[in-house]
Amino acid sequence: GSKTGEGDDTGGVTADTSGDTVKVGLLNSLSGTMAISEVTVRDAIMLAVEEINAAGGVLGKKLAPVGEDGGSDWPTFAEKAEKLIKVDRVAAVFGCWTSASRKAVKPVFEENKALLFYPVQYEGLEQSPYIFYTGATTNQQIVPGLDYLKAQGKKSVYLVGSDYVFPRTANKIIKAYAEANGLKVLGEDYAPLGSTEFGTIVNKVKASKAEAVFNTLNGDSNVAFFKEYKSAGLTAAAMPVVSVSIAEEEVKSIGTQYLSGQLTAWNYYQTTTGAANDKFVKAYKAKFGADKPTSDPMEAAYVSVYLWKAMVEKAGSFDVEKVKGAADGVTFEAPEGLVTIDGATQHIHKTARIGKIGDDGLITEVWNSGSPVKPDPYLKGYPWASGLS
Amino acid sequence: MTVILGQLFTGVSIGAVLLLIALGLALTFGQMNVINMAHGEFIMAGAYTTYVLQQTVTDAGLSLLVALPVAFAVAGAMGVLLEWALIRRLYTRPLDTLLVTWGVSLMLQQLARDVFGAPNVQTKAPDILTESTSLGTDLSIANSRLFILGLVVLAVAALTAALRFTPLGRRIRAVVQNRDLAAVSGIATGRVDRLTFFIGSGLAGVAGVALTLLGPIGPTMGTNIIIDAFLVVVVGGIGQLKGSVIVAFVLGMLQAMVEYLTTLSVAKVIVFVAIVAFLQWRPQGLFTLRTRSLA
Amino acid sequence: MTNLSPRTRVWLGFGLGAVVLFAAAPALLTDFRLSLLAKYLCFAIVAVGIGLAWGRGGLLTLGQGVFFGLGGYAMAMHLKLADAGEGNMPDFMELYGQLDELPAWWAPFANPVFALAATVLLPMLVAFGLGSLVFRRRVRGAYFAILSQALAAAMVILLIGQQGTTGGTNGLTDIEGFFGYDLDDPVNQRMVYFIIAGVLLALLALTRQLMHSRYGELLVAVRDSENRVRFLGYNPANVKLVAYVVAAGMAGLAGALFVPAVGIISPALIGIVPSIEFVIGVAVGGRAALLGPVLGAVAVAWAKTALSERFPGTWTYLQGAMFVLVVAFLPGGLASLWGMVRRRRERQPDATVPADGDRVLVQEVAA
Amino acid sequence: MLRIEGVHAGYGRSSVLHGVDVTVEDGTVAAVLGHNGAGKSTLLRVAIGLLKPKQGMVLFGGEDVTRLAPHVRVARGMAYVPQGQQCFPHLTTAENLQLVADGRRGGRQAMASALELFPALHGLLRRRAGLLSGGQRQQLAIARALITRPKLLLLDEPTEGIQPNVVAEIEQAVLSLAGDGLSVLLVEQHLGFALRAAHRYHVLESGRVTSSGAGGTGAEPAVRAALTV
Amino acid sequence: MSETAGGLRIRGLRVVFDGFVAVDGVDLDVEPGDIRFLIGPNGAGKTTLVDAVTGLVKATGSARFGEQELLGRDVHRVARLGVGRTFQTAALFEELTVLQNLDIAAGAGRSPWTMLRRRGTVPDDVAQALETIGLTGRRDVLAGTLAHGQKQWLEIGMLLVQNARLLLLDEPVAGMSHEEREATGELLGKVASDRTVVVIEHDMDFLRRFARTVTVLHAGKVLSEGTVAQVQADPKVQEVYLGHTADAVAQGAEA
Ligand SMILES: Nc1ncnc2c1ncn2[C@@H]1O[C@H](COP(=O)(O)OP(=O)(O)OP(=O)(O)O)[C@@H](O)[C@H]1O
Ligand SMILES: Nc1ncnc2c1ncn2[C@@H]1O[C@H](COP(=O)(O)OP(=O)(O)OP(=O)(O)O)[C@@H](O)[C@H]1O
Ligand SMILES: NC(N)=O
Ligand SMILES: [Mg+2]
Ligand SMILES: [Mg+2]
Repeated sequence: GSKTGEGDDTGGVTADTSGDTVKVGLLNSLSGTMAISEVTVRDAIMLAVEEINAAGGVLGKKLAPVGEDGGSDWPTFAEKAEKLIKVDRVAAVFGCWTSASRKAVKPVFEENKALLFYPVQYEGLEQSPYIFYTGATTNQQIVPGLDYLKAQGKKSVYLVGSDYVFPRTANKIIKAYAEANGLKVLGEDYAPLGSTEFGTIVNKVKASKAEAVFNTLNGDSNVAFFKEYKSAGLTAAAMPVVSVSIAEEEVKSIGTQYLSGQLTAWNYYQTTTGAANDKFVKAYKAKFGADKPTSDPMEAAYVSVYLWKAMVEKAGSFDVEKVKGAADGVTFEAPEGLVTIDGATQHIHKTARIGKIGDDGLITEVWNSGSPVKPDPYLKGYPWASGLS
Repeated sequence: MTVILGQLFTGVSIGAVLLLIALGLALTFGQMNVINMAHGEFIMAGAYTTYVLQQTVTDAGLSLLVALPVAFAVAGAMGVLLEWALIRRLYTRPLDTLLVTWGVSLMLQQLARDVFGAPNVQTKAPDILTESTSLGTDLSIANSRLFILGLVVLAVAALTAALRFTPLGRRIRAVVQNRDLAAVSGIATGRVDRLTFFIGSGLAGVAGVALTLLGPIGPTMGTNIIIDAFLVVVVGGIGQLKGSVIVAFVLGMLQAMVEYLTTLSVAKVIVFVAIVAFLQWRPQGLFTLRTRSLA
Repeated sequence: MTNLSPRTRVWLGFGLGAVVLFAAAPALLTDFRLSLLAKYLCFAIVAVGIGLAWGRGGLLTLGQGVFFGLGGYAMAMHLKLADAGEGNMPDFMELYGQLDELPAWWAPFANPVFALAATVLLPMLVAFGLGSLVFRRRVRGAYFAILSQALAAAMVILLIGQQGTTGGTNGLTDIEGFFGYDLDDPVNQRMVYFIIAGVLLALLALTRQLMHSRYGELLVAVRDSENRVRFLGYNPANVKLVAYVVAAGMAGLAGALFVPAVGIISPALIGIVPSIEFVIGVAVGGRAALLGPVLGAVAVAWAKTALSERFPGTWTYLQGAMFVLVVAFLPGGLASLWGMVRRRRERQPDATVPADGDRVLVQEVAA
Repeated sequence: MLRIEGVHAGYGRSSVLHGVDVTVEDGTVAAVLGHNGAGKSTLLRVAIGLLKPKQGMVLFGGEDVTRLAPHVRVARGMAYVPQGQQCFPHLTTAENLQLVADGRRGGRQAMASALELFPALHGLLRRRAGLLSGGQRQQLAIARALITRPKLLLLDEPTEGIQPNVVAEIEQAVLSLAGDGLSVLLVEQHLGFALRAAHRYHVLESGRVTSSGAGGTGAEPAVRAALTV
Repeated sequence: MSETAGGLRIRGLRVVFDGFVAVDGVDLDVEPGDIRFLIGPNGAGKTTLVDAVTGLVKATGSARFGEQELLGRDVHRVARLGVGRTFQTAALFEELTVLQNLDIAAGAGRSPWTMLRRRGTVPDDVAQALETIGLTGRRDVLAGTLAHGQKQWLEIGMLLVQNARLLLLDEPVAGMSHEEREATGELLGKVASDRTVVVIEHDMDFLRRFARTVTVLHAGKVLSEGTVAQVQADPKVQEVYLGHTADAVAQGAEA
C-alpha cells in the first residue's frame, strides 16, 4: 500500500495547504554548466516570492520556497521534481531552463498532476496540461526575428546553434520560413553544449558570405563564438548576428567589445520602458547588486510567480485543477508590459522585441510587435509551417 | 583556397590551444603519472586571476602581461598545495589520483561559483588582440591566436630546455622512475615533486590567461578541454614532450579539416576513432621509452 | 561472526541482504524513496562489474556509462515502441525527426526478446570489440583509463548529434509502460524495484564465484604482471577481456533496469561525469571487496540526493570532500573500515612505508 | 661511523628485525651475512632511512639520524646500493650518474673516477639504463653511489650478477676505498669476497645477530658453521 | 608437450636494437638431459638470447625446440610449447600467495570450466613443488613479501609445475647463500633428467659443481664451448671473463 502523505492511488498528489504557509518549489541548476544562466532565474523567482509575501502572501498564506538543485543534469531534474511534489507537497514548481530538462520533468508533473511554470523561450511544439510556459514560443521570438531580418532586406542567413533540441527545432522552423520567404539558408552548424572552439564554424560562416547569422547557441559557447567572430574581422554592420539566447547577463560576460551593434530577439530588455519594469529593475538591483542586469528569462520567471498567484486567487483555491481552470484570461502588468494567459495552450501573450546591443552592455529596442502576440506553439497560424508537426 | 588556408591556420591554432593546456599535463601526468583532473580548474584560476588583476590594472595590454606571471604563480601555488595535501600520498597508486583530483575539481568549481558568481565574467582584451591580421585578399588571421601560438612556442622551448638540460629536469624524471632510489641518491624527492607540480600547474595558469582571449571565463571553463588535453599526452607518449607537441598539432589539424567537411560532432568522433586506430599501431603513444622490465 | 566458516558467512550475508532488500526496505520506505533506492541499486549493479574489472583486474574503466547507456537505450527503444503501439513511431521522432518511417536499426527493438537480449549482449559485444583491439595491443593503465573516458565522450556526442533518431540531448523520456504494466502505478514500480534487487543479488553471487575461482586469481595475476602471465602460456588479453565484457554486460543490464525505474535514459547519464561517478562509488565503497562497490555506489548516490536536498548551496563541497577524503585516506574504501577497527583493537603500531601502500591495501581487503 | 642500536623493524604488521645491533668503525668494512630472508636488506633499508624502525636508533658519525630522510643522510655522507640492480630506467647511463653529480663540488671528477672503476660503462653512456644488462646495471649502481664520495657505503649484495673478473675489481676497489678511510657495511652471499674484504662480520639469523667476529679468510669455517645451524 | 621433445637448436640467431647488435649470429645446440651453462661478460647477450627464444624480443635466424620453430611466435604460444623461463630480477605475482602463484603457473592448459571454479584442494604437482622449493610453510603468504632468495625459488617452482620441457634460467641462484645454491643445483640435476636446461650464471663455483656443458658468449658471439675444464682453460675466456683473480686461479688449479 502507499505511505501516508505521499501520493494516492489515483496518481495525483495534493499539495499541502493545511498550515498558514504554502510551499512552492524552485527547481534550477545551481551547479554544472547551466548554473551560469539558471542562478539568475532562481534569484528572480525569489524576488517575486519575497514581494508577494511582503504584500500578504497568496490567499492569506505566506509562500515557503523550497529550492532544489537540478545540477545541469536532466534526470536529476526529474528526481528533484518528484521530491518537491511528493515529499514537500509544493503547490507549484517554478524553474527549468533547457528544453531537455523540461522534457525530463514533464512526465513527472503529468503523472502526479502537479504544476510547473517554465520561464524560458523554447522551441514550441509542446503543450503539456500541467506546464505553464511563460517564456516565448517560436512565433513570439524566432519568427519576429526573421521578419525583422527580412524587413532589413537580408537575403541570406547562416544558422549556428548548440546541438540540442531547441536550436535544432528552431532551425527547422527557420528553414521552413526561409523557403516560404525567399531567404537563402547558406549553412547550418551545431556545436555541442559547452563547446568553446569556433574557429572552423566562423571560417565557414565567413566563407559563406551570408548577409546575416541566426544564432541559437546557448550559454558558454556564445562567448567563444563572438570572440572568434570579431577576430575573424566580421562585423555587426556587414554581417549582423541575431541571437535568441543572449540576454543582458550574457552580454555582460561576453564583453561589449565583441557584441556592440549585434541584434537580439526577446520579449523583454532591462531598458524596456514602463513603471512595472522600473520597479522590477530597482527591486532586483537593490536585492542582488547594482551591477546585476535583469534579463528576459528572469523577467519571465518573476512574472510566472505573479501569474500563478493571480490564477490561485481567481480560483480561490490552490487545487491544481481549479487553478488550471481559472487560467484563461488571467493578466498581469509585467515588466515587459501586459501579459495574458492563453488558457488553451497555457502559454502567454507576449510582445516581441528586437534589440541592439549597445556599448554600455544594455540592449535597446529597435523594433517591437506593437502589441502582445498570441502564442502559437504549433505554428498553426503560419501556412509555411504546415509540414513541421 | 583561402578557406583551406584559413582552416590550416585554424588547425594550427586549435593545436596551439590544446598544447598549451597539455603542456602542464605533460609534466604532472607525463612525468609524474598524476592524472590531475583539477588541471582544468587551475586553468580557470589563471583566467580569474586575469579578471581580478583587471580590476586594479585597467590597461588591457598591461594587465594581460602582468597576468601571465601572476597566474603562473597563483595556479602553481594551488598545485603545490594540492601536491602537499593529497597527491604525495598517492604516488604509489597513480590511478587514484584521478578520483581524488576529480573531487578537488568539483570543490574548486563550486568555490569559483561562490566567489565570483555562477555567471561568466569578462576581461577586456587589448584592442590589437581582438583584431586580425590580413594576409592577402580574403585571408585574415586572428591576432589573439597568433599571440597564443607565440606563447606556446615560448613555453615549449622553455620547458624543453628545463627538462633536457638542467639538473632539475633529470631530477624530475629520476624521482618518477624510481622514488626510493632517488631518495637514496640524495634527491629531496618531496621538494622535486612540489617543484614539478608547481611548474605543471603554473603552466595551466598561463593557459588560463590565454584562454580569456578566446572563450568564456567561468566556473566550468576548465572541464571541456581537459579530456582532449589528456588524449594529447597519451597519444604523444607519456613522458615525451615532443610527442605531445606533434600530436597536439596533428589532432588540431585533423579536427579542423574534418570539421570543415562535416560537423563539429562528427569531427570529434572521428578524432577519437583515429586515436584508437593510432594506438593500435603504437600502443604506447607516438614516442615511447622501452625498458626491459616486465612490469 | 569470526568463528563462523566462510561458507556460512556468505550464506548469512546473502540472507541478510535479501531480508534488507526484500523486506525491510519496502516496509520502511515511502514509494518515492523506494524508487530512489531502485535507481541506486541500478548504479550498484554497474559498480559490481567495475569492482571486478578494476578492483580485481586493474582495468580502470572510465567509460562504463557507455555500456549503461547501450543497455538503457536498448530497453528504452523497446518501451517507446511498445508505448507507441504497433506500426507507430515514437512521439519524439515525429516531432524532431520528421521521418516517414521507423529507421531500420530501430525496427528489431520492437521485438521484446531481441530488445531484452540486446540490453546485455550489445554492451558485451561493444566491449568485446573495443577490448580485443585495445588489450591485444597492450594499451593499459592510464592509457586505457583515458581512452575509455574518451569513448564515453564520443558516445555522448554521437547520441546528441542524432536527435531525430535518438532524442538527442533529451534522450528517451516519457516512458509509460513496461511489458504491459503501467509504470505510473506504484504497485508496478514496486515490482520493478523487486526485479532490480533480485538481479543485484544474483549478480553478486555470480561475481563472488568469479572472484574466488581460479580465473579470479589469474585476473589478479594479470593485473600485477601481465607479461609474466604470458610466459606461463596464458594470453592476458583474453583474461582482461572476460572481466571487461562481464562488467559491460552488468552495466548494460543496469541501464536496462534503470529505464523502467526512472523513466528516462539520456546522454547526461552516460557521459564522462556519470562514468566517473560510477567509479567513485566503487572507490568509496572499496574496490577489491565484493560488497564494497555495492555499498559505495548506494552510499554515493544516496549522499548526492540527501546532501543536495539538505544543503542545496554547498552540497558540491561535501560531495567533493567525500571523494577526496575516502580515496586519499581510506584506499580500501568504507569496506576496509571494519578491518581497521579490528586492527586498532589489537593495538599494533603501524609502521608501513608508503611504498607498500598497495600491498597493505590488498591485505586489508582480503582480511 | 655507523651504529645501529636495538633496531626493531618490519613491514606492516610483520616484524623482521628484532633488536639488531651492528657497528661499523671508521674506515673499516663490516659484513652482514645470513640466509635469504634473514633481514639483511631490511637492516640496510633502516640504515639509509627508507624504513623507519619501530624501535631503536641509527647513529651516523655520532649523530642520531633515525628521524632524518634518506636524502639528508646522503648529504651527511651515507651512500647506498640497493639489492636488485636498480636504476633510473629512462635516463641514460650518463644521466644516471650526472644526476648524482649535479650540484656537488667535484662532481665531474667523481664521475670520472667512478667510470674508471667500471670501464664497461664507458661505451654505454648514451644508452638508457633500462636497456642495460643486469650486470651493467649493477656496475652503474655502484658507480652512482661512489660519486657522492661518501664516508659510509652501504652495499647490498654488490656482486650479484657481475662477471667474475669485475667482481675481483670491485673487491679491490672496496679494499682501497676502505684504505682511504671509507667505511663500508656490506651485505654479501659471496663468502670469499665478503670475508676477504671485511674487518668484522655479523651473522644475521631471523632478524637477530647470532654471531660476530673478526673478518679475513680465516673466519670462513666459523661463519659457515654459524650459517648452517 | 610431448615427452619426446628434442633439444634446443639455435642457428644464426641475431638480435639488433636500433643498430646495436646484441646477439650476433649465435649457433647453439643443447641436447635433452643436458644442463648447459651460458656464461659471458655482462652485456654479452645472454639474457637477450633467452629473450629472443621466448618471444620477448624480435630476432632473425632460427631457434627450434624439438620439431617446433620458436621464433616469430607470441610469448604465450612459445610458453605453451613447453618453454619456461625465469627472470634475472624475480617476476612474481606479488599480491597473490605463494600457493596461488604456483597454481596459476600450473594451469595454462586448464579448460574454461575449471578456470571458473574454485580451487578445491591443492593439486598434487603444486604440493610437491611447494615441498621441493621449501615454501610449504609459507604457502599462504603474499609472494611480494618473500625475501629475494625465496622469490627465486618460487620462480623455479613455477617452472616445475608449468611442466616446461625446456628450462631457461637467468641467474637462478644470484643472491642465494651457499647451501641454497647447493640445493638449487641438486634440484636442477634432478629435473634435468627428462628436460633440457639452460642456465645463465656468473657464479663459477656453482658452474663447476653443476654444469655439464658450457657455452661462453662474448659481444653477442659464441666465444668458446665445451666442458667446464675446457672452457676454464681457454685463455680467451680468462681474458674477457674470468680474469686472473685469486678465486679463478685457485679454482682453475684445482680443476
Ligand atoms: N616490502 C615488504 N613487505 C613485507 N615483507 C617484506 C618486504 N620486504 C621484505 N619482507 C620480508 O622481510 C623478511 C626479510 O627480508 P629481507 O629482504 O630483509 O631479507 P634478506 O636477508 O635481505 O634476504 P635475501 O638474502 O634474500 O636478500 C622476509 O621474510 C621478507 O618476506
Ligand atoms: N632493448 C635494447 N636496446 C638497446 N640495447 C639493448 C637492449 N636490450 C639489451 N641491450 C644491450 O644488449 C647487450 C646484451 O644485454 P644482455 O642483457 O643480453 O646481457 P647479458 O649477457 O644478459 O648480461 P648480464 O650478465 O649483465 O646479465 C647489453 O649491452 C645491453 O645493454
Ligand atoms: N528552451 C531552451 N532555450 O532550451
Ligand atoms: Mg636482501
Ligand atoms: Mg643478463
